[in-house]
Amino acid sequence: MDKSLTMPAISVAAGSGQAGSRLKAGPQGKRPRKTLSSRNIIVYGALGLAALYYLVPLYVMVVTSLKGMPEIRLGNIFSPPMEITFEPWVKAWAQACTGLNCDGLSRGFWNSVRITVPSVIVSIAIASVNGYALANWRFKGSEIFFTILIVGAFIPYQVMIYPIVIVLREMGLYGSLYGLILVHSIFGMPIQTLLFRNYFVSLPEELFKAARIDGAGFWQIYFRIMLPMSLPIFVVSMILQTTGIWNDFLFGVVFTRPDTYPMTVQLNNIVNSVQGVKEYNVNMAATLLTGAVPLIVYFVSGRLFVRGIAAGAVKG
Amino acid sequence: TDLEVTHWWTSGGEAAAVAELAKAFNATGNKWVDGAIAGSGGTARPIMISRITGGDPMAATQFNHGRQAEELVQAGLMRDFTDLAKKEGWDKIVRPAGLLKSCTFEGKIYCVPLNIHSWQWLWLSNDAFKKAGVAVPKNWDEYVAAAPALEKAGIVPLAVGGQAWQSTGLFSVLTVAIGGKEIYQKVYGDKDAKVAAGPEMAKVFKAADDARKMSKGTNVQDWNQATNMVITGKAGGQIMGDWAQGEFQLAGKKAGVDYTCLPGLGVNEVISTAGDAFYFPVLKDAAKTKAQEALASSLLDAKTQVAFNLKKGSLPVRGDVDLAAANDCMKKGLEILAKGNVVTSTDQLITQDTQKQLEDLMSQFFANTSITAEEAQKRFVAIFSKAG
Amino acid sequence: MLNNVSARAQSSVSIRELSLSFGSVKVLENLNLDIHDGEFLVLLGSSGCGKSTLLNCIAGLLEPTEGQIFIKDKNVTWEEPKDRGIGMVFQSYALYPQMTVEKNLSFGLRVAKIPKAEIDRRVARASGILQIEPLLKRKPSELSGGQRQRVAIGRALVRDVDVFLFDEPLSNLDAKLRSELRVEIKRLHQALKNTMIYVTHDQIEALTLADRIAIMKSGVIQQLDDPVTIYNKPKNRFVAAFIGSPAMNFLTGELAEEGGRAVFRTNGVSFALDGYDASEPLKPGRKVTLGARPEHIKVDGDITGGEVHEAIVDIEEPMGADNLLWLKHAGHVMSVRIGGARRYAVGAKVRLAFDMTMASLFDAETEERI
Amino acid sequence: MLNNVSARAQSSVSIRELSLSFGSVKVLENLNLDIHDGEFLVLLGSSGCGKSTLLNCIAGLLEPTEGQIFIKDKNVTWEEPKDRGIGMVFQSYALYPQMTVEKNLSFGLRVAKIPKAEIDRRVARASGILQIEPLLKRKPSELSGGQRQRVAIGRALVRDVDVFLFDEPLSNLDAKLRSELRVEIKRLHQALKNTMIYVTHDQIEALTLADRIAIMKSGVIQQLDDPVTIYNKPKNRFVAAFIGSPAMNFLTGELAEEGGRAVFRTNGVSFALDGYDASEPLKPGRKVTLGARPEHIKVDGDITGGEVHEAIVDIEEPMGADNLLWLKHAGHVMSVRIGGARRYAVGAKVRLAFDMTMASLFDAETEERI
Amino acid sequence: MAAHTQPGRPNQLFRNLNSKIASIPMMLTAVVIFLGGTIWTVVYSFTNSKLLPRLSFVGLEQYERLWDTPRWIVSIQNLATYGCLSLIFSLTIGFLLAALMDQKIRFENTFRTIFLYPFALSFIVTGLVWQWILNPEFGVQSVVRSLGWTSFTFDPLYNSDIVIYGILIAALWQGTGLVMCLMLAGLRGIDEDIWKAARVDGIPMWKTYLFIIIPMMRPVFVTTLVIIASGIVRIYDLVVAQTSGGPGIASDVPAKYVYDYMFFAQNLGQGFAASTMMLLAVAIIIVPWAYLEFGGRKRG
Ligand SMILES: Nc1ncnc2c1ncn2[C@@H]1O[C@H](COP(=O)(O)OP(=O)(O)OP(=O)(O)O)[C@@H](O)[C@H]1O
Ligand SMILES: Nc1ncnc2c1ncn2[C@@H]1O[C@H](COP(=O)(O)OP(=O)(O)OP(=O)(O)O)[C@@H](O)[C@H]1O
Ligand SMILES: [Mg+2]
Ligand SMILES: [Mg+2]
Repeated sequence: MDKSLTMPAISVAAGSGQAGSRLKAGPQGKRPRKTLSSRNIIVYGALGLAALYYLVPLYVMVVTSLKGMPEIRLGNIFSPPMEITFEPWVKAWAQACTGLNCDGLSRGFWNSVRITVPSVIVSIAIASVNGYALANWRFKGSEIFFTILIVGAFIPYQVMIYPIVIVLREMGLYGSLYGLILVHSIFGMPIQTLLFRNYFVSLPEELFKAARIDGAGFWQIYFRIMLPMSLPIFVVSMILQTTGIWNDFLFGVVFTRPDTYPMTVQLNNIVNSVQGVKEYNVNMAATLLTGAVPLIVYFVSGRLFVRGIAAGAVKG
Repeated sequence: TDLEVTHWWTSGGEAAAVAELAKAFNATGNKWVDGAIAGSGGTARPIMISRITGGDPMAATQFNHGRQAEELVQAGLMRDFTDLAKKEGWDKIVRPAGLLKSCTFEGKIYCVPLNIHSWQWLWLSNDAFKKAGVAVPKNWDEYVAAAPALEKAGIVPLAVGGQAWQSTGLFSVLTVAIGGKEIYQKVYGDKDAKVAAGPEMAKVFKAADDARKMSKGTNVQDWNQATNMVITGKAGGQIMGDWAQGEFQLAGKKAGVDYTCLPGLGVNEVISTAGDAFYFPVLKDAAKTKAQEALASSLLDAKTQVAFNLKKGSLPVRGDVDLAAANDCMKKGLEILAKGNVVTSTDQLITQDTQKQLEDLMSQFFANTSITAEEAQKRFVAIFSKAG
Repeated sequence: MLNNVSARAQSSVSIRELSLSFGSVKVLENLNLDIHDGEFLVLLGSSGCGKSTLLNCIAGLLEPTEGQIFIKDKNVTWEEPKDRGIGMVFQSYALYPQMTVEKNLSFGLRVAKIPKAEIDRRVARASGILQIEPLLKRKPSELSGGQRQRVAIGRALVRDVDVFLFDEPLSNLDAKLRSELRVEIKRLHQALKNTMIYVTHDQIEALTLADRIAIMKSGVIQQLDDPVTIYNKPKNRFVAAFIGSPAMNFLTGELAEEGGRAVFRTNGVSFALDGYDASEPLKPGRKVTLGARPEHIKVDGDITGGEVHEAIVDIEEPMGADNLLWLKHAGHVMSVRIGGARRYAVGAKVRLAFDMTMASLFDAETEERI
Repeated sequence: MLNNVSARAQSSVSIRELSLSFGSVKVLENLNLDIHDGEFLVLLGSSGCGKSTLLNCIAGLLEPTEGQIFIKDKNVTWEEPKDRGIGMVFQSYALYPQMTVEKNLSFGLRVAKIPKAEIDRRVARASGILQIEPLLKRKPSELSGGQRQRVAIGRALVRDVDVFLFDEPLSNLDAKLRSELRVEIKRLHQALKNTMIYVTHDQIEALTLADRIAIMKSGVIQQLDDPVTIYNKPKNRFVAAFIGSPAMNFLTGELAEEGGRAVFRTNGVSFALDGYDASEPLKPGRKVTLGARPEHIKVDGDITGGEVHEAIVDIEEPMGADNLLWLKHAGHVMSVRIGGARRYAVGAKVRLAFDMTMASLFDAETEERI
Repeated sequence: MAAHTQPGRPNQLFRNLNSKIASIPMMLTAVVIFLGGTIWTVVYSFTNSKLLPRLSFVGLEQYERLWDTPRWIVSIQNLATYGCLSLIFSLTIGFLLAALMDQKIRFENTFRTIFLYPFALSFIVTGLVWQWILNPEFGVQSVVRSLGWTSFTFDPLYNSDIVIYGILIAALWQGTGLVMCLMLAGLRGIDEDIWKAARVDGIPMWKTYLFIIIPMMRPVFVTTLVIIASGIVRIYDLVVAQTSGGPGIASDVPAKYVYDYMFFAQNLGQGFAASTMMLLAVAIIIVPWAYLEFGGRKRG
């Protein structure tokens, strides 16, 4: 560091006049830092490398989806498209065939919306009430149920298909939208309940006591006191459920019928219905289209997500 | 009436063939609602079974001939078509008779056979051999001999897709071709562990080892991608069922000119009679139940049979239809069929459970060169000694 | 335990044989307590002694394991909190963060479906008393700590109840605000005259506010008396040590007789016990602890009588209005409070004398006052 | 700002023209401060005034925007904290939770590669001084609050440094422990004689511990003086109100002349200012505030001289050793401190007189002391 | 206190009734689905059910066969390898990224979004993309080769020995963002004073992280561990999408074995036996922990 450069003129003046300043010669103020300090190089270098690893697949997807098939066969996957074509996107959205149906993903999109919206609402509603009961209104045995629930989070979904099929059949809900909503609520319950429980536990208990003295009952406290305070955790939970349910394939395919197949099933059909060569560009476009909704959700509300996680999720 | 039909025919040729079925059914005034599930029977079957057992069945669904739907029939979930069969005289038109037999359970008929598929085909790319400077082989041994030349020309000698059923099917083809009809019948049919462990089978495993070496570098998953390698000359050949023909056709290739087909690998001209059949779950809705019958008859209709099988590349289940439009390869198949050189397909002989175990063995064998042919045979024997 | 049965008739809150355990931990055990109508009772005790637990039992927020609770002679042991006729104020204010002050105040009333006009009247009255009218439209996050606590008190006020429960309402405030609000609560009690039960571990609050103080230690009430008695005649050593700041000085020694007078002897030095108000004969040889508050030890010019000893200044702690001297004498260090203007150097010699009329003697074994 | 340049030579810590802003928020501005060798300096101020920020600047944990910091006459403005020769104790203890007390004490030394024997010596010494030897093998979670704070002090102690920085070290402790540890810190300072800078917002701590107190308000030092001066001659109204508990009474009014004597007149009542030690002439008509501490207002028997007025008891707050009377007079309410044994009924009439030698007058505009 | 009529303790069943009613969905799910489903599975694992569940018991036959099956052994080994590596790398990478993000850097939001977005994508999508990138004919290998290193080989998905690492790369890409988020939240929750104390003590940054901060973040690590571990045990979609368990059976995992045998091989009994083994392993690890974490402890 060249001191003569970093010392402002004022310190020179300090030597001449008593009134000017009480500063002595030597370092003052902020320590000068090079923008290219080794620390910065390491930090930003590492972050940059990591970012590259995370971004490359997205780049490949986008680039590939904009290329024509001949170009894909020739070039490498990282080269930018020589000729941008939106054909694959159109095809993926509206023309790709599965069996006899050649309307691409478009049909699945609305099915996915129809499945995701009520499933998210119902599962969050159930989980938040559960979490609230577990945090504030414990009763004998509530922890045992909760423990079972948490262990349930580790059970592979495939294992549970048969029992669930039987249960839904007995309830007469098999194949209906209600059945699917129920399934999503069930499998979202462990993690969601855990999130809500931890969040409600972290709220001051005295608030709950005050409301009880004010005469509010179970539901009044939930709706009028707890709910308005739970925005962060609702955001987290909503994001997790939306992406989880939107991305679900297994339940979507097992518990619906072809006319209500969600987008992921269409995607699987498009990607796996190989007609001659694999149309990678169409596959990538379809993939991007399918992932668009959760991606947008994350891009828009990622900040809230992190804040919400900090607000309640990490507390054991 | 709208009938939902589920199946796993999603490749180009298959889809075109299904369109024929739909056309024929729609002509009866009903509507075919297509429920295709991509990704082969492995993905599709659990879904179909879940829906049938879950009480929300489709109107009709594809299964392979054989033992796949046995228990559903047993459980009374499938519709009995004996009456319709009698009326339309299916026993007279369906050929070979074994096909209808595998639809029969306790004397009642529960499915409609749709086509005959045979596994025993070797598809060779004429272009590839030209490029490698060797003659198109006439049988398996010539083919193995030509492999080094193909390799030198940068061509994969034998395309084998990564999916397990492909290598398993390939092995059964080798068994019939190298081992012969009796050995095949003893091993797959009678589950004779001694034969399975015998020298004849060892030869088959030796051939499988060759096939494994020849297939190195395929790097594709789906069967039709492998077929595509043959079509484009990237691979010398592929052992695959006659459904591969649909792909050649769709690509505008001509049998004998662009590609060569060798039934029974050119060694033992025998074909197995596997195939697809449609099952009809029991429905509550009367109108749909009625429409199921319309669908069943339309499937066996002579015109449908021709149109469908031409597109699919398989053989019709009716002996009385005119297949003038068939190409060389198909005609070869018809001839063999007419000669009665048939074996029962593995689907009918072994359970899905055994099939899956075989697949595990074969896919591992083809993927992993550290497993020797002897080792594989030992495990093969173990599977059959327990198979039911 | 401490009150006779006749008091029950006029008592506002009665606790009978109350026990409470969390799992295997017994927090309260066989606790009895009668609180008179209009009384200001302070529960004082160190952290974790069960004060809040007791208060929560009274409020109905915790279920007792055993025992009964009466409010206004009605057995409320199993009543819901809202039906007990109580209002409660919490340390953390516990205001509903998403509601305005007005909504906070009226929430309970709205839940109870009280007519709009009545709600408005009560809110107006409470906010008038607490002078929070200008804040009614604000949210809690826009208020200062003192204002928040005032709103919290208001929330109890609008409930129009007979018994107010306070759980360390001033602990989260800084010293200045604390003393301000303390005065306000005292005024409030003088104006409303309802029963108040007030939990704190701040003895200044206890002494200034209470009609009676209940001093608790691990779930047991040690002494229940008016502040003056508690301060001057502590029942046992725990109470004596707990109350008073700077704390009472304790000298361990034994009783003796010298020249016909009872004396307290420690490390070879004797202090005459003339004027000590003993509740039992002072038998020589008994091991005892002498307790003397810093303001009851006189030094130099303040000495008006009694035996004079000489001590050395160890540390001096000037606290503005007062000055706290730590004196070394006879192997003991004791603190003495003198006027803020009088200063001593460390190491200086001073004369000291005990005011035995204000001192306390405790049995060394039982720690009870003699 | 307050000290002349000549003091610089013997100063242990010097702060020159220090400014610090967080973004656009200026927290400290042109702050100057010289702390003598071995001095115990207390930084006192309300929450958010920048005390911690200043301390963190000295420690090197925050970078000043402008200005310089000298420790032992070495410019350390750009030094790393570890190289400044300071030790620091935090309010939250900031112990490393998973290490034993011994590890906590020695971790910094081990990282600095100090020989094992030396580490042991220092840990033994520090734990000896603080009497935490029995705790050495425990983890922080197994310690009480007071013990934790002792360990935190120990961690600063083992560093063998010249300057100790304390950031509200006792705020998280209860009143009793606080006063105990206060005495210990005072003893520690007397024993070690190194420079200590101590941040607090508790005035009792400030008054008892400090050699000098710097009172801060929004980043500016209001007064830097020894405790007695701060208490008795506050530079301005802020300092006067901030120091002293119960707080000083303020009466707004104006100066006047009556019969040749300067008087303070409020609401039609006059108080003679005889004996008031003014720094400038008391011009009649000037709007002023009269400040009198509760112990400097005498009632009834205590009155030794001065003008006597009559007042009415509004509230009485007995605090054990003392009794605080709130008296109404001339439209003001003022608090008066009397002995704990003297009691008054609410509404009783009392006579009161101001001790003007101890009072303060502030200009109503500038709020500076006159 | 006989003088007072003691109104009896109200019926315990009706205390807190609303809470119990509101918890019915949770209780039903826990008992009927998770507990009932598990018991059902275990019971049927002792039968020789084929396509449909049938109560014809065959004792331990299914288990004997299970442990005789090379594919099951491979699955277990794969899961163990994948699980260990995935745990180690997720936690390490997640923590390192969080630590870097915690250095008061610029563009923090941008970086966070970049690291987190893969989490929004399903395993199916993740598997497809990485299959594509790792494809030796189009992907990394061919690109590097076209740059001149013609002998460069990087084909994890087509090499039995390293295929599990190929899956790991994709799994880490998808999951570390969330771990980073959790860790970051944990780091932000650590008392500033600890950092200051460490700086005053002269402890270098990396040592502070290693010896002080990480041990303090135990609760965060536990939460993260639960999330990662439950994902590991259940891994299925990714393998299917990326390799279908291939080449051969080299990248097989237990969940896939279960699925294949239940639905493809139509041997429910075998599938249930494999499920039961998985559940058993989960139970041994999780139940004691879950009980300690949520069962025994009181509020907060
Ligand atoms: N929910 C609970 N489960 C188990 N123990 C508890 C519970 N609540 C309180 N305790 C224990 O009961 C005892 C008394 O707690 P309580 O809150 O009544 O103390 P306190 O006197 O109010 O203390 P503080 O002054 O700190 O508020 C403590 O030892 C505490 O650990
Ligand atoms: N990192 C920061 N960014 C922005 N503002 C800050 C930051 N740290 C402190 N401040 C602000 O600087 C001011 C001084 O804060 P500081 O912590 O020094 O106060 P303090 O006197 O120590 O208060 P307390 O007694 O509450 O500890 C406060 O107004 C605070 O809001
Ligand atoms: Mg409490
Ligand atoms: Mg601070």
